[in-house]
Amino acid sequence: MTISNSDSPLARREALHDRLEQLRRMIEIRSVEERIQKLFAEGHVRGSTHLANGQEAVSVGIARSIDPDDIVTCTYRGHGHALALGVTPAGVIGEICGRVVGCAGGLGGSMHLVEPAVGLMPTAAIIGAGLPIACGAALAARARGTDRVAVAIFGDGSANIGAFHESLNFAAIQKLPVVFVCENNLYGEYTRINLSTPVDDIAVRAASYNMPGAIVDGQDADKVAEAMAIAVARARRGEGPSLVEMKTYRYSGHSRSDPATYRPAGELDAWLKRDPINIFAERLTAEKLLEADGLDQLKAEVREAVEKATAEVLDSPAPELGEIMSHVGAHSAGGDRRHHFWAN
Amino acid sequence: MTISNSDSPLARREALHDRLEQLRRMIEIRSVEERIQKLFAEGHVRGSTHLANGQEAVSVGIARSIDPDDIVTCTYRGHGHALALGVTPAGVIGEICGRVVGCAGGLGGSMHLVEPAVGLMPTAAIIGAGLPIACGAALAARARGTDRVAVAIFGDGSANIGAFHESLNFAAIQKLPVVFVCENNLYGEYTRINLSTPVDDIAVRAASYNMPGAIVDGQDADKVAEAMAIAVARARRGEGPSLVEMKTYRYSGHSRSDPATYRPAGELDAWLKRDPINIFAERLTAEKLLEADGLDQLKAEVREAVEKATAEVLDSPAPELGEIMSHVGAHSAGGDRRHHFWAN
Amino acid sequence: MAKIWIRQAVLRALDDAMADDPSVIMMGEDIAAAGGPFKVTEGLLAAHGPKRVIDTPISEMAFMGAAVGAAVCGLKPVVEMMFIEFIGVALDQLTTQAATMRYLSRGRLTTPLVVRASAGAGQGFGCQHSQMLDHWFRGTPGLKVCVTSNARTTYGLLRSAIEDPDPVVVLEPRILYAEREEYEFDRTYRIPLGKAEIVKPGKDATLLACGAMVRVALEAAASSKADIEVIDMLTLWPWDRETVLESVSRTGRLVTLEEAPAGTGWGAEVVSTVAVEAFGSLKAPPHRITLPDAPVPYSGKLEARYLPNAAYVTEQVAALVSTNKAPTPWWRNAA
Amino acid sequence: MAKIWIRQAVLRALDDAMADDPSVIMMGEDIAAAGGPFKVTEGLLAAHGPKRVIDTPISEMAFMGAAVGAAVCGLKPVVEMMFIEFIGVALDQLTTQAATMRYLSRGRLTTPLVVRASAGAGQGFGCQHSQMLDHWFRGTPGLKVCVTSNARTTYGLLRSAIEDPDPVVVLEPRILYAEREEYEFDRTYRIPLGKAEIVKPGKDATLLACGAMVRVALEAAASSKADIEVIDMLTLWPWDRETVLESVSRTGRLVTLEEAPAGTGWGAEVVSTVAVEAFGSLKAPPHRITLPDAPVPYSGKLEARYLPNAAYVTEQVAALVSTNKAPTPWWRNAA
Ligand SMILES: Cc1ncc(C[n+]2csc(CCOP(=O)(O)OP(=O)(O)O)c2C)c(N)n1
Ligand SMILES: Cc1ncc(C[n+]2csc(CCOP(=O)(O)OP(=O)(O)O)c2C)c(N)n1
Ligand SMILES: [Mg+2]
Ligand SMILES: [Mg+2]
Repeated sequence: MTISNSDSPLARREALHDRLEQLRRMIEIRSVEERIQKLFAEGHVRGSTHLANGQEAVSVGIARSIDPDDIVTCTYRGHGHALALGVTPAGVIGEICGRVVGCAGGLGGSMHLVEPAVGLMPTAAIIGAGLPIACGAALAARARGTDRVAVAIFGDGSANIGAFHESLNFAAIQKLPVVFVCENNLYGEYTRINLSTPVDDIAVRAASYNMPGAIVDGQDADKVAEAMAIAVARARRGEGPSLVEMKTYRYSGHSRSDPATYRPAGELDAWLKRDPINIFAERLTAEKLLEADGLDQLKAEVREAVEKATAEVLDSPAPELGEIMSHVGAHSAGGDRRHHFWAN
Repeated sequence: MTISNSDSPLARREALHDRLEQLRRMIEIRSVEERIQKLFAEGHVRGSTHLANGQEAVSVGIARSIDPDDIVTCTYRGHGHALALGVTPAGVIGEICGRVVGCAGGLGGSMHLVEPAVGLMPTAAIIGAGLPIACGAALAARARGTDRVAVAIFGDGSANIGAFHESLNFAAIQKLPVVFVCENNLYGEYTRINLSTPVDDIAVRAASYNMPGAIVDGQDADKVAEAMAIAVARARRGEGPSLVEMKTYRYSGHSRSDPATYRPAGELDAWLKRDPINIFAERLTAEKLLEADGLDQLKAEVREAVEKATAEVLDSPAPELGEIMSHVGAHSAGGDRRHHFWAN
Repeated sequence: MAKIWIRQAVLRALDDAMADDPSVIMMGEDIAAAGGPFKVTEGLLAAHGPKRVIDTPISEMAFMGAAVGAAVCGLKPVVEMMFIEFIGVALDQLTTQAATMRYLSRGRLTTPLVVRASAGAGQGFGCQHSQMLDHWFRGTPGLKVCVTSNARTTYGLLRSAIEDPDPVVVLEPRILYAEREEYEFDRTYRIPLGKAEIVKPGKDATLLACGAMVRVALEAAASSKADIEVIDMLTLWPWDRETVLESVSRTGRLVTLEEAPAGTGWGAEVVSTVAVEAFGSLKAPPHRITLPDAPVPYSGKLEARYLPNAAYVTEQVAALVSTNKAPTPWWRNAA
Repeated sequence: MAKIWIRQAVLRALDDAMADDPSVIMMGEDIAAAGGPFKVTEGLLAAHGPKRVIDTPISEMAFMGAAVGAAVCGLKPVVEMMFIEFIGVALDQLTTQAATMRYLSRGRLTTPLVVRASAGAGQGFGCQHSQMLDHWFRGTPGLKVCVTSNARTTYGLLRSAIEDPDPVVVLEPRILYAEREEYEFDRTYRIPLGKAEIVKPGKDATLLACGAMVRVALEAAASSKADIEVIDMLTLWPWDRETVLESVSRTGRLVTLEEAPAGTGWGAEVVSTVAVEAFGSLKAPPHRITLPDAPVPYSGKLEARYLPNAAYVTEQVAALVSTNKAPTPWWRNAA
């Protein structure tokens, strides 16, 4: 199954049930991020942008474990999650290039991707902000009588901020249907986890809230999905939140300007040997879902699609000036376009 | 040894090495709080006031375990700690009555007691605020080459706020000489701990920061002091922070307006049987430091001293109007009266 | 007419809002089982159940943020910040997250939430429990701020705030909770956000106030020789330029009565706007009556002086009207 | 004279301050080993050691509060808030704790600390990383706020802020860090807090600006037919009433150029004060040039329009000077 640029976020999300599409999506994430890096060099991207190459299995593993009307909050390091959840390459690249085809119409930028149709809240640029918001989404899901869950994705460094603690405690005492996913990529900006956090595993902190804490191989999309399934099922059953820690790694530096020279020699290489795309491709090969040259073919296919999306973005205009004032409040010209979650 | 109203906070603090004085101080705390309650009824106290009757052993146990130039931060529920650390009854009662003899000259009120001479920072009225401040004091102590420690005292309910988490993590990673003391009196305002906190023991949260966590009988001043001694020694040795949980109980409601009807029947009675003053008095009797009628005699003595202090307070004027503007910044009329900690 | 406590107007507004709209929920510390630290939520738990009236742990960031998430997902959360100072540990969720949600989603996600908080001085709660702090919110694009002043405005503003499609902060002067007043509830009564009210017409000067200062303004007007027009601002952001400008164009004099140090008070925004828009129609310089530039003192004697009272306001307004020069605040020389 | 990056002025001020006073320490995220997210602390760790240049976990409340405690206990902490928005999770420690410490101890405990933060728009960081937010601090009794505008003022203000006995917020326009400028360091150079500077004298109007808007103001003045006096405010609280009032008394016209939506901008305070104190000496209504009432947009085209540029300022000032009427902002009709 191949998903074209013109497919809707929802269709792209549904397609993720297919194992080959899961692989394809991981490749797409990698490809889109590579393209974004190039677009930065070419002067199409402003501000900063945070790549998550190496973490694709986490994104796809999560996305395939929840439904499009489950809610996700995540961070500025959100390209992968957005794509996995269903946002189109043009939607992501477009936003980062500040064009109208962007998923936030160019108002948000790299740190603020969004797609209500697949449950993606605006990604937050303030550390920890997404966790309480996910609690609220979970609370609303329950109050409105649905069995929807919320997933809060955040980094290892973010596990040291107050909002982490308050949210886990609040969710636990309220038994909220929320899954806290820590992407432990060993670094918060330029600081290795051991220099900011006195424990190796964020998951141990689950005990402070009497909730399950799981440690997961974040390079293996199946393991990610498995762990998510357990936590999500628990949440849907009304048994409360979980903390799931994905051990992963970002190949690039923190943001575009970071050469990541602070990493110990050999660390990156060791992680590259456990590349999530390769791991999953091998698995699909073993499952006879992927031919010998299937991976290369997929990569070429995806690269072409990403180029097409990029062309579409670069053809797309910047927003009208009126957009500045159109979505400030209900009184603004943009008016009411409210997305209704779980309508009827 | 008897400490008169005219003794300085520092002298009162030094006196606390004496076991009989420790008992006397607990009685004093109880007495002062009873008097404050009466002063409230008599219209001398404004705003609110938070009694800690039942928690006297924690206050005295802590105060006798640290030196006057160690730093203490605590909360609005601070009468007991202030008295134990050395603030005079007139200083406490005076502040609560808004008089110049008050330890903050009547500017602060019940929630803001202070005495630099014995290391007491202004008690904070915002939950959690004292923990980071204690971290900073500890950091300064170390940076200035002293072996001073900081003690942050807070309640069980406060262990759910972000500042708790951030402070413990920060102190742990920096190995700061700070002792976090949680007075677990089972309630945060009108809410029992089990309704706000998914774990029974706050001390278990120490594991999230890879620091020791101790659970202590907070009704026994000796046990309190013992546990504090271990944590303080560790801090002084440069080995980092500890979390010490004192199991205790407040006999009164949260604040003056709270009849505490939310408490399960029998709970208060059970705790009254383990009254910290009685426990300590029995111990001193066994140690032959207290005569048969010694406790009653002490109580009478203390009550008289507290009455004297109260009279002194009620004779003391309200602050001059100029005080409003005198201590806003260095430019204010109050000028520089800065206390220099650890000046040699 | 029945005499009620003003805090009953809060309760009634919340109760009616919850009854009228099942998507309204409440969160805060001790608001449910205990009925609220100020008893303004008494009975709501029994009436609407624990799924809608939620006691939270002491974690303002968590429940303020939960309100944001819940609002986006179809609820209308009303958050109680017991004392407005407490949002100092959670401001991000309101001003940075809630207020940008609509913008960042181009109108697809909105946060119809209300933060209500007790605020203000006068009761000896000390400097960390006695401020208005509206300046933390005022002017933030996407956010509205209003202040209640009596039973009627409490009911009218709260109902409107809860129905508003965007985030609203409602500051309730704590000192008014225990005041009694004649008021007949009308379930349909609303005060439109963004509108001020002329509560006493007058010809010689326009005296603007909000919150607990409204009654001080009215008292001052009542005892003034000059004929003072008193306006209750009601909403501080966006504030009612039209009503204020129209009034000033008639009276030719403007005085603001603000429960805030001058550097943080709403009067700066209003006076500056009037200076721009009504330049020429002023007979005297505009004048701001504010708190001194100092924290709120505890001692009763000091707090009584710290807060403007009717006599002081009367005197200040009289000086302005009679001399057409702005009088000096008492604390300018004391500083 | 040597050309330097403005960010080097930050570095040099910090380095000199640490060398001159052993009680100065620094805390922040990635300021030590990594030399700072904006490279303004490069080399400080090597020069002054890990006990004085401290990398913190991501926990603004902890290290902001630690600065308060450390300041009381004899250090002079300089805290870096990478982007000023981040203090939204820790505001309490600065405005409620640090700012009341002196008051609550009657002068016995003080908090000589500095919060420095990058601030402002123009670089595509989006609406949660592009604000000035000085209104969160301005006017808080006990707190000072200043804004740097070039290498010299960066050095001068930072050194003064670090030496100040009370808490000071120093906002550094992020967009200036990578600007180059001729500047010769003078270790003794200080800019007194609370003083503004006339950076270009003029006769027809007083144009007030701070931060990145100062150079916009200067460009506008340079290309104006009218003779514009440009004042760099430097300190926003307490601001320099004397210099401003004196200037306005000469020029008779006042324009503020603010990088903030009108509802949060410092111009309200200044204009309202001028309206009170210089009532009568104004030939035209005061005029505020502000950002529109909207979050900071990401797209370059939008952000370029969102921020006032020299051409727009020139046009607005010209309109005021020639008509003595306040012109309408471009966005008033777009809203
Ligand atoms: C409150 C706050 N503090 C600091 C920052 C700056 N900041 C952005 S990303 C980052 C590191 C986060 O690390 P981690 O949580 O591990 O996530 P990762 O970037 O590795 O995905 C920091 C400190 C911020 N955005 N918000
Ligand atoms: C940030 C903040 N939130 C809420 C409050 C209101 N408040 C004052 S005391 C209190 C309960 C604290 O409980 P606990 O920590 O157990 O201390 P205790 O009063 O039992 O000593 C609360 C919620 C506050 N002062 N600050
Ligand atoms: Mg990380
Ligand atoms: Mg408690």
